[in-house]
Amino acid sequence: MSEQLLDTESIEPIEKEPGRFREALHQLKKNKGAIAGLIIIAIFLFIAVFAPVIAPHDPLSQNIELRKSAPFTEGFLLGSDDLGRDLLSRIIYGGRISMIIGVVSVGIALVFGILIGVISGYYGGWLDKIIMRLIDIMLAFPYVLLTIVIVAMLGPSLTNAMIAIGISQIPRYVRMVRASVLAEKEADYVVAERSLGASNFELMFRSILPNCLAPISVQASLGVGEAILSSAALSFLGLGAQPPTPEWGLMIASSREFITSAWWIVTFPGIATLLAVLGFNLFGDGLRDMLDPKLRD
Amino acid sequence: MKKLLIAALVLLICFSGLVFAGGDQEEPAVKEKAQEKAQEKVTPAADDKNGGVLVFARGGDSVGLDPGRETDGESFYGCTQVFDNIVEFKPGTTEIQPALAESWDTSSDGLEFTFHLRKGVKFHDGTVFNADAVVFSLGRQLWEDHPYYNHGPWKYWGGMDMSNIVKDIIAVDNYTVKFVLHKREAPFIANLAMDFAGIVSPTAVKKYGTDFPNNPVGTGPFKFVSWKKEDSIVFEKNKDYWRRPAYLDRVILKVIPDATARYLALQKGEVDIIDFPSPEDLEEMKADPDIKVIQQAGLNVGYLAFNMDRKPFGDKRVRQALNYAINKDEIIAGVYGSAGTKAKNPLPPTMWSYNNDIVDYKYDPAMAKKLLSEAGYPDGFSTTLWAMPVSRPYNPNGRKVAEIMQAQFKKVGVLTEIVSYDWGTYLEKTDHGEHDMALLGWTGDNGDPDNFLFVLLSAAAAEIPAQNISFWRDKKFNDLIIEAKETMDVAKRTELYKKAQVIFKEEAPWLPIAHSVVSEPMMNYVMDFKLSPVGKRQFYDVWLDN
Amino acid sequence: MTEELKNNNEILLSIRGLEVNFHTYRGIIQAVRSVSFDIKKGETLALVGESGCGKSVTAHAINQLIPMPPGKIDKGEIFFEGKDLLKLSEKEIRAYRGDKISMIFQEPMTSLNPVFKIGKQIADVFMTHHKISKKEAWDRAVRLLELVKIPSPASRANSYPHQLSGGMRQRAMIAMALASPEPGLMIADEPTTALDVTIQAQILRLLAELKAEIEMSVLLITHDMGVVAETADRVVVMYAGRKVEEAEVHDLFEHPGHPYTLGLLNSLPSNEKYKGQTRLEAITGQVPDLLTIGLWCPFENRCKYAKDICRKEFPEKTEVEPGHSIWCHQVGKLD
Amino acid sequence: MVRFLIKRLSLLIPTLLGVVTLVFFMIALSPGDPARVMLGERANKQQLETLRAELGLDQPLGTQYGLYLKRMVRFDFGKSIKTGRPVMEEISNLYPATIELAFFAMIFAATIGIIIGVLSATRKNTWIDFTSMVGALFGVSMPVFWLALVLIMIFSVGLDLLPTGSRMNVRYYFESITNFYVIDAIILLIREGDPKYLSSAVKHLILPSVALGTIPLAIIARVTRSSMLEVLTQDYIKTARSAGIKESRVVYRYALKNALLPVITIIGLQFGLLLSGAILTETIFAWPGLGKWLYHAIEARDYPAVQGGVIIISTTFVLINLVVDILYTLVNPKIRLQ
Repeated sequence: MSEQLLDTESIEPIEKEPGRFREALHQLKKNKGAIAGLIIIAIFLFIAVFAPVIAPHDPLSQNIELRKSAPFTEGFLLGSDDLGRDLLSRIIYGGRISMIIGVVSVGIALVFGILIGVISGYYGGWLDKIIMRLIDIMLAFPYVLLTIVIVAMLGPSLTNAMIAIGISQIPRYVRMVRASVLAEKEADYVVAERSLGASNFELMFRSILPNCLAPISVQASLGVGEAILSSAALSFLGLGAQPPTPEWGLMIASSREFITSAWWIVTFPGIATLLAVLGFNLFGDGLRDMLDPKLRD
Repeated sequence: MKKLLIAALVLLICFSGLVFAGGDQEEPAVKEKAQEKAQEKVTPAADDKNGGVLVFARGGDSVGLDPGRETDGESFYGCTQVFDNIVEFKPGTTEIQPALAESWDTSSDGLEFTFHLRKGVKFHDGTVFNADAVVFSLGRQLWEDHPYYNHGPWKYWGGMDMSNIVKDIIAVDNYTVKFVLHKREAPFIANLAMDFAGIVSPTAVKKYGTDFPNNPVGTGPFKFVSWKKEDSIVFEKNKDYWRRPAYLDRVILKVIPDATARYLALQKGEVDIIDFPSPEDLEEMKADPDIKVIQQAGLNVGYLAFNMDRKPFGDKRVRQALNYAINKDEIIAGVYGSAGTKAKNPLPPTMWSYNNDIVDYKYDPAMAKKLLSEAGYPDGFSTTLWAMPVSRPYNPNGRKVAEIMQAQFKKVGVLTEIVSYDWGTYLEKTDHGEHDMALLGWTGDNGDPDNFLFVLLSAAAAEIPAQNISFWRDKKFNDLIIEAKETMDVAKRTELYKKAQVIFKEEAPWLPIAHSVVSEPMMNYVMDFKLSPVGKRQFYDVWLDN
Repeated sequence: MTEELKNNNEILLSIRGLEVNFHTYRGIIQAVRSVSFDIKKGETLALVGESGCGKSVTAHAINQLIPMPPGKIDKGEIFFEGKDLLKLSEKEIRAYRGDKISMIFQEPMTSLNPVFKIGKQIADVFMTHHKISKKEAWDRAVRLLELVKIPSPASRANSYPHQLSGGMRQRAMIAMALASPEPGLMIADEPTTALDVTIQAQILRLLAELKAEIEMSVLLITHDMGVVAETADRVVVMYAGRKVEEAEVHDLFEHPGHPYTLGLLNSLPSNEKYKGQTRLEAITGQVPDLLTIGLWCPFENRCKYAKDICRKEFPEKTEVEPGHSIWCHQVGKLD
Repeated sequence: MVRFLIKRLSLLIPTLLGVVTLVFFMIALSPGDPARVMLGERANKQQLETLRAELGLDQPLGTQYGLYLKRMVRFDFGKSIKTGRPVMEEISNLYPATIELAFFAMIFAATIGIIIGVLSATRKNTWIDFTSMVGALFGVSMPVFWLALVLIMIFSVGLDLLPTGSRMNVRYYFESITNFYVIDAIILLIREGDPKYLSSAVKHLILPSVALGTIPLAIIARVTRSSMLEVLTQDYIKTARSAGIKESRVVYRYALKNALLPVITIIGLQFGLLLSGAILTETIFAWPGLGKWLYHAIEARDYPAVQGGVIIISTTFVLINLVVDILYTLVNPKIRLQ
């Protein structure tokens, strides 16, 4: 609904503007996507935290005789994998690992991304130029290969995979933060605060940064989904999680050959990955619609 | 703008329309052949086997097609079609039989071998096969001053340590070649049957130079036609082959990296034979009426090596205890399926001098615990278990084997952490002894026991970068295999190798796991394909029956 | 009522008891509350009031360009040449838009499509309403640009909006609004607000000339009393969604009846009573929130003459003189 | 415009130089030695030394890097350690296959993506909007290798409509001219009038393009939707509507042309990602592309091959973005005529 029609400038709010939080909550209710996303994320968080309690079996205990038993056979709600381990428990523990992967790698990307972005945007000059060249190089570098090369350097393991994914996601945050810092830097309130003696640090992190939080939070939530997929791809190539860790990507990768003989071993982790990533993307999308005034109802 | 969108949509629709209207029937080679043969009589007469195109689907592309230069099996699949050796393995066995050399005789001191070459044989480029070609093909790998020495590196020649074995190669006359050795080497003849000793056309090497690996010219049953990298290599029948020409008109080596995708392609008849099927699909394949699976015990062994230079693996009781702790049946069932047999010796059962009266360590966790406490580890110890990241002929899934072993070791108190690196790093670290326990294996090259016992377990092989990754240096064992290396009498060598295997069982530097059975699923109409223990894929005798 | 309108062909547009509400998540905003007025053929009616008084919404209700939802025309009729536009289907009302009822907007910078040539956009309007060839539509467009006095119209037609000045763009938009053989009503929504004074005068003079050439009525929406004085024939004053006064332009300026109109005129610097004075008189207080507005006179909280009656109900219409009516309980009692 | 081009091209060189240096030292510093990989289990001491010497791997890193740069200047990207063939020759065999797959995946992704984006924008918050956006999100959230296998299972093995993989029916023997099979097939169609090559080439492209195209499709749909929503609130849309122009014309001509500007940038970016991101699709569909080859090169620590591959992909990536920027200025007159 366009603003022009309503001459909104005339409807000055009479009583105090409703609290920002209540406002955001209200917006959230309006946005079906964000709610659905939030629910899915909440479920996965719950599963991740209470994995030991929920999981019917120990995800690592093998039972070769009962290998590849179909779903809903006694004891195995979703069937067992090729070493006779309970698929449901492995998916539940896998959820915990994927959550950690998503949060840690996006965390790395956010911290460094924002830091570099703010500094490069705020100070500008030759520092900015160098950083931008570096970012161009990392962006020109094919994303998948960047993670592979980093993991090749650090050696294949889950933590190294997280670091690699984190590093390869840094450029997008740097670019985004730098763009909004450049825009905000010239804003009047910044000039005003500077004239009141605010230090560079305060200006950068207390006044300018909060204004760029909207796009960052959207990108972060989409980034978590992407991180989970990237770690699955790395495991598929043998560079991510190492056996016997029940990480979804590794579960799919190592059971690819059963797609004909025991379809469930590949399919259920696939669906789990799909849902988790979908949850974050839905929430991310909903967040964007909410925070972008033009798209607001 | 809308026009652009509609145009793109139309593009998509007309493509799919075209696809289903197009004249392309994906029918397999057989039908094409059927139209040709329709009018001929029913029972396949001799010449009736001729004709047809065979598509062989494999996991990876060849690196190069110069037999001397490469080491990967995929390259040798290509070289086998194009090149012959002076001597060769009898198809399906490891016995040696004459090929380009009709006969040969050995000097009394065993240091000279004289080969009498076949006459009237031509290379694919029409040039004559003679002694000079033999001297050229092997000499370029021996003499550093040879004009084509730098076209190497000649990896396999080095791998078999041939420079320390062969002193000189002389063309006595146009059809006689004499090899002079430094020392007596029993497996020497078998080495000459290996791929790296394939006879290349000197004229072609001079013509193509470093591009020869892309344009191989030999005397073999098939001529090289074309190579689309990472996709397919095409060979066609060599009509004037010195033996009966091959039946097939054409052989295509097709790359399909994913084992499941290979099986799906076979099911749809897009390909005729697939290599390295995934063990999981074997049962289903055997059940499929249109598909037959030819199997043969592989000349290979997959093992877990204990690094004896590291505590506690120096103590024999610990190594024996770990042997008792593993239930090999579970590993075979979980990983190899019907494509694997339990291993007890370092040699595969199909190898001559295999000592079958050795009794394997049975699965006995109680005994394992007893031995461990005797050795001073009543409640076990923790260590690392290295698993190779890639699928190998002797072990289709290293990581899964490690997972099963981890669970079984845990039952006797031995806690293991599974460690893995990419293939290059894994090999480098294991042969520098950075591991505690590591999974590895070996595929035989020339069908000679020395190729297993000396190469993998000799004291010489324990120098870093070691192939003996147990770093097992046992004087008695070592003396036996060196003596066997130098006697020519097969019966004497068998006796020595059997004694060596007894010592191996007692000292247990390894935990032998399995010999994988090589399985080759193919369509029913593919006839007379034989698997070769040394891993060759020969299509010379193959013909298509429909 | 409609028979009288049909035969009286003098009235082009007649709005009867129009009510427009916006159902937003914070409640219902009563933007327009039972507003009625007529526009005769060839007449320029000015709809005046502070921003947010509902003048723009009223205008957009005529060619139904209010986005529905959240907007909704709850009551009222809009007769155009005797036909009630609110009863028409989407397809039928679209036939009116750009043909009989055209519109120009306030912000010339953004009201023209940046990626299409000016000539193309105008020709498009021609082709929408009449089956004519592209070539002919282009020629007509160039002629229209000439009509609105844009120098070298042929080359201007080939250029893009960002290559023109604000004034030029406003002229182009006027040309687009005239791109139909018999323009009935042009709705000008604050056409000069975004322009500086000199350009403003040129545009107003252009509108006057066009009106003379083509028998066209204009509904001028503005908050600038100066513009009203210069171009309007009749004036309707609106406040907080309500019509508070309607009069010929001279009567309104000579003897305004409604306290709000009085306040508006008093706050004009050009008003002769300010000779020598420095401070301008402003109307104290604020416009009531349309969410919680009641049925009483909306101006009561800012009206010097407000009495109890004003706080209870909305005053009836009193016709002070022919054509000059006021909605106020204290008519005539203002000192 | 020319000045703009020169500036962008001049930026290209430092970026690529940076990429080369980054790759060289990252691979060089990572453990694992190419000679080992080549020799596999059978490497012994003496043999490793000779091989490393022959490949020049025993020289200090500095000299290797210097030597490498010197050759780079003469466009000699060196020889692949694994095959001993010039790296450029290896890449030129595989590059067309990767480009062809990425191109068709992009046509699929862009066409369907834009249509979904526009539909859901014009019917905001209706069930169409919600299902298409969630559907698009499914595309992004699905692991590619899993989708690829499922597609094969259904369309190839199940319905027997499409082949399981590779670029052309392996039994068709034809001299590839440009190594872009669709183009070659069209040439053959013209020359020999035989449609089977084209039909086979297209049939082999469908499943891989769909599998590879799902992620870009989802992203394009979402970007189109938000861009359309923003454009539809602009004043010139209101002007067009007030001029009585048909709603479909307003949406598909007036709004879409403006909305597509940011979408073009995204399409350029996504196309670049497809060049190297297709490792998994190439593996499962037996597609002889650059992605899979490059991954194996990294695994085999084959520096020259990795560098050659990464340079080609990065250069293409940067050139595509340059083309996109130029296209952007062409479409958007405001920037073009500055």
